[in-house]
Amino acid sequence: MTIHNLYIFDRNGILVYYGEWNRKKVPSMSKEEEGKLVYGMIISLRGVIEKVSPLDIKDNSFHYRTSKYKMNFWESPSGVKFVMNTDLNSPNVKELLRSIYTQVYVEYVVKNPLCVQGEFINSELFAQKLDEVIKASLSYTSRTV
Amino acid sequence: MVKQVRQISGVSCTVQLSKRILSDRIVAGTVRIHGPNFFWLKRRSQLDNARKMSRQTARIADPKKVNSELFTLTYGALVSQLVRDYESVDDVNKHLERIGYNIGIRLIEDFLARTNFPRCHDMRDAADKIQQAFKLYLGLSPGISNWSNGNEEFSLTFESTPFAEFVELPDSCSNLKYGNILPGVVRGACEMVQMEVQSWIIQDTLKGDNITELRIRFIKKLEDAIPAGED
Amino acid sequence: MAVQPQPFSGAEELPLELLHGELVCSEVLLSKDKDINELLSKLEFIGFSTGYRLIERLLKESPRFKDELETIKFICKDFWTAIYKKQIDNLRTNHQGTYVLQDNSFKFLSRISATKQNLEHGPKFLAYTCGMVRGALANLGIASVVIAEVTTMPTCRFHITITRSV
Amino acid sequence: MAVCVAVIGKDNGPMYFRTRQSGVEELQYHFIVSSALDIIEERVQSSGKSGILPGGVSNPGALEITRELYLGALTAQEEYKVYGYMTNTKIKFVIVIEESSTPLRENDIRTMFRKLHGAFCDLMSNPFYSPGSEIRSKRFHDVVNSIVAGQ
Repeated sequence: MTIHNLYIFDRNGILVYYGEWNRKKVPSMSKEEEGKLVYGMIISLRGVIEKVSPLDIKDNSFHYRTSKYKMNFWESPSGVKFVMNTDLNSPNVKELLRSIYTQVYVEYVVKNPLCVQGEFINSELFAQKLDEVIKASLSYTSRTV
Repeated sequence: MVKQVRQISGVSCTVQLSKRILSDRIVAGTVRIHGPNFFWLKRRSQLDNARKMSRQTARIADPKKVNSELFTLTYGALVSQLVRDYESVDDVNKHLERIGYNIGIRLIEDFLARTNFPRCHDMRDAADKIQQAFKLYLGLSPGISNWSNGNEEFSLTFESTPFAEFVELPDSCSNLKYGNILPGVVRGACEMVQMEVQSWIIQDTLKGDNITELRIRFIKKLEDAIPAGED
Repeated sequence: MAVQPQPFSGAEELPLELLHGELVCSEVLLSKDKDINELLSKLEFIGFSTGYRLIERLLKESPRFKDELETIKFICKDFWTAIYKKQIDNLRTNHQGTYVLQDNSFKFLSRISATKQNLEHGPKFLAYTCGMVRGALANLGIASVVIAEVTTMPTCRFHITITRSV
Repeated sequence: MAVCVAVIGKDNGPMYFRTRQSGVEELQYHFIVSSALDIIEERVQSSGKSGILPGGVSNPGALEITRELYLGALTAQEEYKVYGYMTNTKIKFVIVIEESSTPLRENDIRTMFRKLHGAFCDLMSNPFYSPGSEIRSKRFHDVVNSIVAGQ
């Protein structure tokens, strides 16, 4: 499995973190613009998904796939949104995104008094812990898949 | 010394005089009453035993209780600091609520991460979860009561004001809402799960009421932020 | 899937951690001219008052201390464990009234990056605890000066200098 | 029966003084308490470093008196007994017991002190109480009342 990149948006739709691990194409726009584009897309997409859904179930996660990559979305009940791009071989990363929220975001952003809500997460410790979780998930899957 | 004091009579001067005697002691040093031999013998043996017992160290009885006491004392020190810092008690009340709000918006994330609860679907559900949160973080079990007709307003009731079990308000602080951090926490936490609520204290054991009652009213559901450039 | 869920614990510790974060980082204790030294002294005093009152409760059932060293050891072990759920990692003394307590993973620094920029914030995160130690000792009859330094986060050292022991 | 309850601060000044009856006899209790302080000081000093003494006569059991907060009976006269207690923070409690037809047991005295100490800890935990100042708390007063009333 390959994880390309990860966007984290706060409940107001502001891009508060971006990380990449294996992104091959250099983006043609700034991080902010790209963030707005991604956020706009997932919100619209979710709106459509809910409207056309044949089931009366609201889910806080979905993914779509192209022939080359997969975009995964998971939202915490508090409205923090995680968007992760992976390759097509990747299993469902919903649980991974959830554990990034519970073990990294809550522990090193929410409980860090220096991190202010709505501001970009400027913490090396957070980045480091996030990297550990991502890497752990990769080695785990490469052994089992 | 005994005789000296006993010679003085009359109630009005006695207390003051005695106080002076007691505090003079610091200056005067100690006065030995017993015979010196008895005293030294006893002291020596005590010292000897104290050496033997030196490995026996102090122990703190209940670490879990220490958590809540530590919070209670720190909060108390903060409130009395704010009372000194701000001229108006109303300002102190506002600051306490604000501190609570800031704590609430962080606390709720931990609560959601821990419990894996989804968003609340109505106020009944919210009341139940707020009650669970009190149990989890503070070891308190507030009651839920006084629902309004439309189920949009309810009360949390406490036997006494949380964090205030040792507090006796001075007369100068009769308008102080000592526990005002709580409505702030509730407001902050609810806002993070898309519920705008109003919360305030309507009964307070510190003010002589039988219970402490926190009122919570649903205002509106908050919607997700719409991306720029869309309807 | 990939990550083993961590067992959650210590919910009862979180309210104090968040309250402390508020005191340190919000503006509630800041004076109008945002004087950092005044903030530090207020944090220290809140700690002092807390430590002074807390030690009264903690030692309600305990036998009397033998001497100063035993008191400091109590601070390093039981007092620290009660508050931070761990002991002080290293205690050194010159036997002339100076003690250095080292905590290798100080709780209030454990969520913060070890960047140079954050090192400036260090004193704010230590002031409350300095005050707490000074307050506890003061009530036990040991007047002291407590200062702290951060070397690399989350390691920090508390220097206790006894000024007068009863 | 307890006829006098006193709390004496670190500086040996009284923080709280309660006698069963006010009036002329109050002065007498002030004096009794004041003398009791000397004995308390003697008993607890040997547990500190300052009490280094020559020789080594040993008397097992005496230690209890020093390291324990409860100091036991300090003096005994025909009409009353004086008991002492010192907290780790050097606050002294003195209770004067009037000899009566039903003598109090040691355990009853300990219970009184434990109750008093508990009330004192709670008082100290009130953020609006300034440590060392005169005790005016109603709650504390109520506890002392219950001790004096023998409840």
